[in-house]
Amino acid sequence: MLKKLMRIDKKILIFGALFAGIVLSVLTAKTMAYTDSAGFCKNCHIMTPVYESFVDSTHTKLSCNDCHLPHESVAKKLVFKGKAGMGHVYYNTLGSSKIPNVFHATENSKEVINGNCISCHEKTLENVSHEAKDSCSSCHRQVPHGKGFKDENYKKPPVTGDLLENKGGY
Amino acid sequence: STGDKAATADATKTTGLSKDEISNEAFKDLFPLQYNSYQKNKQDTEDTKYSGSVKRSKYDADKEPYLPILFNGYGFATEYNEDRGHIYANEDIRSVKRINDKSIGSCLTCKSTAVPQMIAEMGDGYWGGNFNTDIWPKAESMGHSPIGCSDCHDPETMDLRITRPSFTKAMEAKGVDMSNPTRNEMRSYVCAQCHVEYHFAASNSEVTFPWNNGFKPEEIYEYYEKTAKEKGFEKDFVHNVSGTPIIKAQHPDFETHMEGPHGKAGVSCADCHMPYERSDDKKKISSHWWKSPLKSMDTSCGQCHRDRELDKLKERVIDIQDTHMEALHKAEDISIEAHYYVNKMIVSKISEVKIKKAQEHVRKGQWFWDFVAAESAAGFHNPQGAMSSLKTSVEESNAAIRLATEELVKKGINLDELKGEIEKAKKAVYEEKDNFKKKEHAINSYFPAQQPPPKK
Amino acid sequence: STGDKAATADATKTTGLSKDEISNEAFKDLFPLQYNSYQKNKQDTEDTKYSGSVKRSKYDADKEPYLPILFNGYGFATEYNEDRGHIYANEDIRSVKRINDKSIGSCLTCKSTAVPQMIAEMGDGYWGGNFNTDIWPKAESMGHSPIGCSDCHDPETMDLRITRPSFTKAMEAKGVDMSNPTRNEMRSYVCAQCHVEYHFAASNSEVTFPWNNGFKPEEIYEYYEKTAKEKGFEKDFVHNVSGTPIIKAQHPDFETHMEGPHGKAGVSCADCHMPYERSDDKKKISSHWWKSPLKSMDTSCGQCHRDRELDKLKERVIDIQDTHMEALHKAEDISIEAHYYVNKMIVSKISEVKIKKAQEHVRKGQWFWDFVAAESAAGFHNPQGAMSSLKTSVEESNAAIRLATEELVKKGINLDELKGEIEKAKKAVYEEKDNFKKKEHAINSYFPAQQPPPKK
Ligand code: HEC
Ligand code: HEC
Ligand code: HEC
Ligand code: HEC
Ligand code: HEC
Ligand code: HEC
Ligand code: HEC
Ligand code: HEC
Ligand code: HEC
Ligand code: HEC
Ligand code: HEC
Ligand code: HEC
Ligand code: HEC
Ligand code: HEC
Ligand SMILES: [Ca+2]
Ligand SMILES: [Ca+2]
Repeated sequence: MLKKLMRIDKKILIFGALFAGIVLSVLTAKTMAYTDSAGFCKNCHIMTPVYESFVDSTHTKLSCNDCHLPHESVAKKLVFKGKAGMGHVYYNTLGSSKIPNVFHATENSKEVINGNCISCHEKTLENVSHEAKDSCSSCHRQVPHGKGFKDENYKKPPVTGDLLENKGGY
Repeated sequence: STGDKAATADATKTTGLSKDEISNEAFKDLFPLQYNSYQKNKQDTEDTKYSGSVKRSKYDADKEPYLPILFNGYGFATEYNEDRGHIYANEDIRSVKRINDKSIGSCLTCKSTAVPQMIAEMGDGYWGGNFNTDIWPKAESMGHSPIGCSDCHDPETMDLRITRPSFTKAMEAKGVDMSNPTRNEMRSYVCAQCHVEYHFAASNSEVTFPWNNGFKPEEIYEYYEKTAKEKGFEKDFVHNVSGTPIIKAQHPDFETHMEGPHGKAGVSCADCHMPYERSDDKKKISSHWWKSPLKSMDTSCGQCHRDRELDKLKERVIDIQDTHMEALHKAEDISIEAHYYVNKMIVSKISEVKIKKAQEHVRKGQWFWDFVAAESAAGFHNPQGAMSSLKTSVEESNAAIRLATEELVKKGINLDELKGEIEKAKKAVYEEKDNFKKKEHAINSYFPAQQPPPKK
Repeated sequence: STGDKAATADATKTTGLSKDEISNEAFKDLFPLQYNSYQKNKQDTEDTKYSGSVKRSKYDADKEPYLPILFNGYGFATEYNEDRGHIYANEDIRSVKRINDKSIGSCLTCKSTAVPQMIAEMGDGYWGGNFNTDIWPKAESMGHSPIGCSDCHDPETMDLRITRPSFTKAMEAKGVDMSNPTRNEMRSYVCAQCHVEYHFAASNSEVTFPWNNGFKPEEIYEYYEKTAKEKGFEKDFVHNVSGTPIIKAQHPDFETHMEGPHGKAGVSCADCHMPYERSDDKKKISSHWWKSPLKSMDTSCGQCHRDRELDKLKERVIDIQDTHMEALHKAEDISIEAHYYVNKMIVSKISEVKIKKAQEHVRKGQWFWDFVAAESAAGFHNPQGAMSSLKTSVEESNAAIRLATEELVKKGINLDELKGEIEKAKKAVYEEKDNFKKKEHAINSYFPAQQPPPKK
């Protein structure tokens, strides 16, 4: 990642500014909560599909980062958040041509998420060795993004003019 | 959600294009992303294990080398190629030797953007018109494109639409309410205008889809045996080896998909064949490069099968296809035997009644493997259903052979000689290098041609 | 992961039970939830469309009424019932008429918790011991349970474990490293000790699984034709109608599952057949009530297929099963014909060489449908694979009939009469009300018995 950044010169300033903004915003508890929330994450239109599948799930009341950041210690959380945030912002400013078509959680992410499932659901897990597979999502494939990209709109007749309106922009 | 946005969008907003626009180039500036994506259909250099976009003969040794026997007496024994990008549709139909001086307008139905207007203007004059002298020149003069934007989109609103009336008619005959299809359905329906089994109606040569009883091969066969016959259509051709009146199956992709695991789960053609992909400026579009999804597994499959390693998933597809193709070749083999056994019955002057009965089994045997062979996904669109069709094929071809065996042995015919001659004919077809000559080796002095001479 | 938690748990903590504990009741107080769940295996009052837990004959008209013909000459033509809960295993093996005075210890292998210790103590004396006089009384005196906790769990640690050495041996012969199976694998392996195809080794009657070449029916058939024959095992019985040496297939659930869509995706038996469920006090356990998952779709399927309407998903399962069962019955029918044709060859004194050749096809034809019929999920565990096996069966049975037809007609036999007699025999079997007498109608004066008289 750093190597990639070094090769970029002109746009590095913009990127730096954005990144600094995020680091700064971490300073207050309020922005901290904000940058954990679904509202913040969905700012990025790229996050729209996961946001939509999330609000349609049993976990809507949570923040994205209840799952996506480690919670064992504040320090660990911040380091992870900083790294991940830098990635997302980098892609959206300088590296947009490298944004993947389909997102997949990184190995790191997966580990963090799984840890969070366990810590919330400790009670459920107490009596049963509820860990038959590598991760919770091998069975709970649809928690909370797994309903696929086909939301309710696909089940209704198409809206006239929709394709013209969205002639490139999902 | 995006749907709500659109619902409130100004319904009168339009492209500014004429409602009769049929040239792809007219859409270029308005929709550069989709237009550029469409241009990728030109790529025809990479094959997958069983499909892909390289134009090469289906008779190749690693594909289906015995088709010139199995379709003997029909155009498909003369030239039949792997399909490729939509952009080639016009070029390919112009060059293929299946088109001759008697070919009709109906053949253009799924190739050119001029067709909907021609149907509207000419009616039956379009379906039955002469392809070479009338229909093609007219389409060219109209400035048509090969399968293009206007085939699936309303040029004014870009809404998906059905432009081939045969589809709507057939769905209604099947009992499907076509007044208000969902968006999800439309994402398959636009494809189902063309990627379906058809025949030309006896009365007016209109392209007709045989779905009254359902989409399964046995349901469609029943349609041909009853409904179509009642309307005067009983065959596509008379088989030159066995004299059997044959129904040729053509690309029943939609029918097969609808009965398979994905179709039943509500997955649409566009989900796999037009996956959302990011274009340069971050925006996602629907890919307009229709091709094998095995070349785009990340976007085509990964969006739904996030939890699976795509390499493994691909292995699974190949597994399914290997199992399928092996069974297909076996079924074709038995069908070939059946044709030759019946040829021998005719030569040996077995009773008409017995020959007719054997031919009925041959006809059915051929239908059930051809339905599967003509389908484009080497079994993937419906693994169990395709295999079930092959099983039925094997039953029917064997029924013909059993019947023939009984009668031939009664007449004292030496079956070992017959079997030897079948192997010889197959070998001759296989080894002929010139694809256009292959079909000639399927018949010989031992197995004389059974096709009635063409009507003048 | 929670795995770490477990890893750091006091490794020396044990149940306090003896490592040789084989009585389910000993586990009751320590694991009341699982024990109570296990007791539900007693429920045997509800059937699904093709399976379920009601003890009734497989010969019932809505199941497979012609099995008394197809297994004629073997115990499976005398009594064969729908399987039910694990808790009935001992009761059912005691009462079934397939057990006679010559039955051996090996038959108890998958029924009683006493078996692992008996194998360890008695070695070959267990496998080949007399079931009625020695093995069963000994198991009873040891205080055994029907399929119980100790079959799958180490009584001291409750770790899953393999207790039937045949399984480990066979997996190693297949080339699978068995030193360190994953937890996910163990959730299928414990079942694969029993829910698999087996035969009794010729040398010492040991229960043996035929997996050297793989899990597919054609790979297992190859094992029987080569490896097993080399070791002196060539058949389970001689068929009483056709005189064919037959390999009987038994419950290849594991083999079928592993080659199917779920097995290939890493889904385990326990995922569907032992889903986590909430017990009264809100605690969650693995269900220990092994039954049709169609009775618990919410927990069995819903965990993974949350995005699908379970009603629709169930319809899809029934769809798959309907297609499967129709094909199975067709394949059985052709196999019956093949047996009778060969009977007629024998009666008509056709040459030994031809009869042998026809029998080879009959043997293969029977194997490929029986492998599928013996499997327990009516096709669901591997829809395409099962159908492919049926297709092969149809090919082979027909090959036998074609051969027979040729020879019989040469001898001037009237095939119409033969066909009529086959229908009569089938009807007689079908209409006989007494299940134990059905098999007697499969042979008659027209079709005399072909089984060699039993050795004294
Ligand atoms: C209840 C836990 C949970 C919540 C809340 C949650 N996620 Fe996720 N997220 C997951 C899981 C589980 C995965 C898949 C991990 C895997 O592939 O194993 C995932 C994956 C992702 C991915 C990768 C793409 C994919 O689908 O695999 C993105 C992007 C993402 N989440 C964004 C978000 C955003 C944005 C929010 C809030 C709007 C959010 N998540 C809320 C659990 C959660
Ligand atoms: C500035 C735009 C933007 C914002 C805001 C944003 N993301 Fe992302 N996110 C991206 C991009 C671009 C990617 C793809 C890059 C990649 O795969 O790493 C991505 C990928 C991901 C992934 C998958 C890769 C991984 O790290 O596992 C997850 C999970 C994710 N985002 C979660 C979140 C969460 C949670 C939030 C809110 C805290 C969030 N995103 C906010 C742009 C954004
Ligand atoms: C911050 C706490 C938290 C985290 C992290 C969390 N959950 Fe939950 N989960 C909840 C709550 C609260 C509910 C109850 C929601 C309800 O029933 O409305 C719930 C409900 C569930 C349910 C039952 C409802 C359903 O959808 O089937 C499942 C299963 C589940 N979670 C799995 C997971 C998995 C898997 C993960 C990790 C990917 C996870 N949870 C992460 C808090 C959490
Ligand atoms: C082998 C499959 C499997 C795995 C792996 C799995 N679960 Fe579950 N889980 C289930 C099943 C089945 C149910 C439904 C049980 C029910 O409804 O009674 C369930 C239910 C749940 C529920 C909701 C019901 C409740 O009791 O609250 C939660 C929460 C849950 N699981 C969390 C997890 C977490 C966290 C993990 C990872 C540690 C996980 N699961 C791993 C199969 C699995
Ligand atoms: C109902 C729509 C439809 C009709 C009518 C139709 N086709 Fe096609 N054609 C297709 C589709 C879909 C494909 C691509 C799928 C395939 O090749 O299996 C195709 C492919 C082709 C190809 C390229 C591959 C090949 O077969 O060599 C040629 C050439 C062709 N058609 C010629 C014809 C001719 C000649 C006729 C009239 C006898 C005809 N088509 C009638 C839909 C149709
Ligand atoms: C064979 C059918 C077909 C053809 C030909 C076709 N499209 Fe599409 N197009 C679709 C489908 C299907 C969608 C997805 C619609 C939906 O999801 O509702 C689509 C979507 C679109 C959209 C909406 C945005 C997007 O990318 O999803 C635009 C704009 C578009 N097409 C333009 C064009 C243009 C320009 C052409 C000609 C170069 C063209 N299309 C040719 C089938 C087609
Ligand atoms: C107007 C008729 C028509 C429509 C509508 C149509 N197709 Fe086609 N399609 C064809 C023909 C004809 C060909 C073969 C062209 C050739 O080989 O010359 C073809 C070829 C293809 C191929 C093979 C490409 C290759 O590289 O081998 C795919 C995949 C395909 N179509 C998918 C679709 C999908 C998906 C849709 C709907 C979104 C669709 N088609 C709509 C007529 C059509
Ligand atoms: C779940 C994914 C999926 C869906 C849905 C699907 N297909 Fe396919 N399709 C495939 C795969 C995989 C192949 C095999 C490609 C290969 O062998 O390279 C294929 C092959 C094809 C081909 C031949 C492509 C080539 O390279 O020659 C055509 C044409 C086609 N499909 C049309 C359709 C149509 C029309 C529909 C809807 C009625 C449809 N497909 C639905 C996955 C899908
Ligand atoms: C829009 C969603 C979607 C897309 C896109 C999709 N699938 Fe599926 N797939 C499903 C569903 C739904 C099922 C049925 C099982 C289930 O409910 O999980 C399924 C089942 C399967 C199965 C098991 C069935 C069988 O016959 O063995 C395979 C394999 C598979 N998909 C492969 C693919 C491949 C390869 C692609 C891309 C070419 C693909 N899928 C694209 C949704 C999808
Ligand atoms: C390798 C393990 C194994 C061996 C050895 C074995 N069985 Fe079974 N048996 C099973 C399984 C698994 C089932 C349940 C599945 C089924 O019935 O298809 C079963 C079911 C049964 C049933 C109940 C259903 C029915 O068939 O009526 C009886 C009785 C039975 N076996 C008797 C026997 C006899 C007698 C022998 C010895 C000839 C024997 N078993 C050898 C595993 C085995
Ligand atoms: C046929 C095999 C089998 C039998 C018999 C069996 N179990 Fe289990 N048991 C399992 C499997 C599989 C698991 C899940 C283990 C895993 O996920 O690693 C399990 C899990 C358990 C667990 C862990 C908690 C849970 O519910 O997942 C306990 C405790 C347990 N069994 C007790 C018993 C008792 C007590 C008996 C006898 C009444 C018994 N088992 C009989 C296969 C069996
Ligand atoms: C020690 C041998 C053995 C083991 C281990 C075993 N089974 Fe069985 N199973 C049997 C026998 C025997 C029967 C039939 C009992 C009868 O009908 O009397 C049976 C019956 C069944 C049935 C049918 C129940 C019904 O209601 O029809 C299911 C389902 C089943 N087993 C699943 C499993 C699963 C899943 C596992 C592993 C977790 C497993 N079995 C492990 C021997 C075994
Ligand atoms: C994906 C889910 C799934 C998996 C995994 C699975 N099965 Fe099944 N099984 C089923 C279904 C569905 C049926 C059909 C039940 C019916 O028809 O009522 C079935 C039926 C059975 C039956 C007969 C049940 C009865 O009611 O008579 C047995 C025994 C069985 N399976 C054993 C196994 C074994 C052993 C494994 C692992 C090697 C396994 N199954 C894996 C879903 C599964
Ligand atoms: C532990 C996860 C898991 C469980 C439990 C499970 N499935 Fe599946 N199922 C899968 C996977 C993985 C696939 C393959 C396609 C995919 O990747 O989505 C699949 C595919 C399927 C398919 C499509 C394949 C085909 O042959 O048509 C059907 C239908 C299906 N499952 C039904 C069921 C039913 C019914 C049950 C319960 C009896 C069940 N599944 C239980 C994970 C599971
Ligand atoms: Ca192609
Ligand atoms: Ca049962």
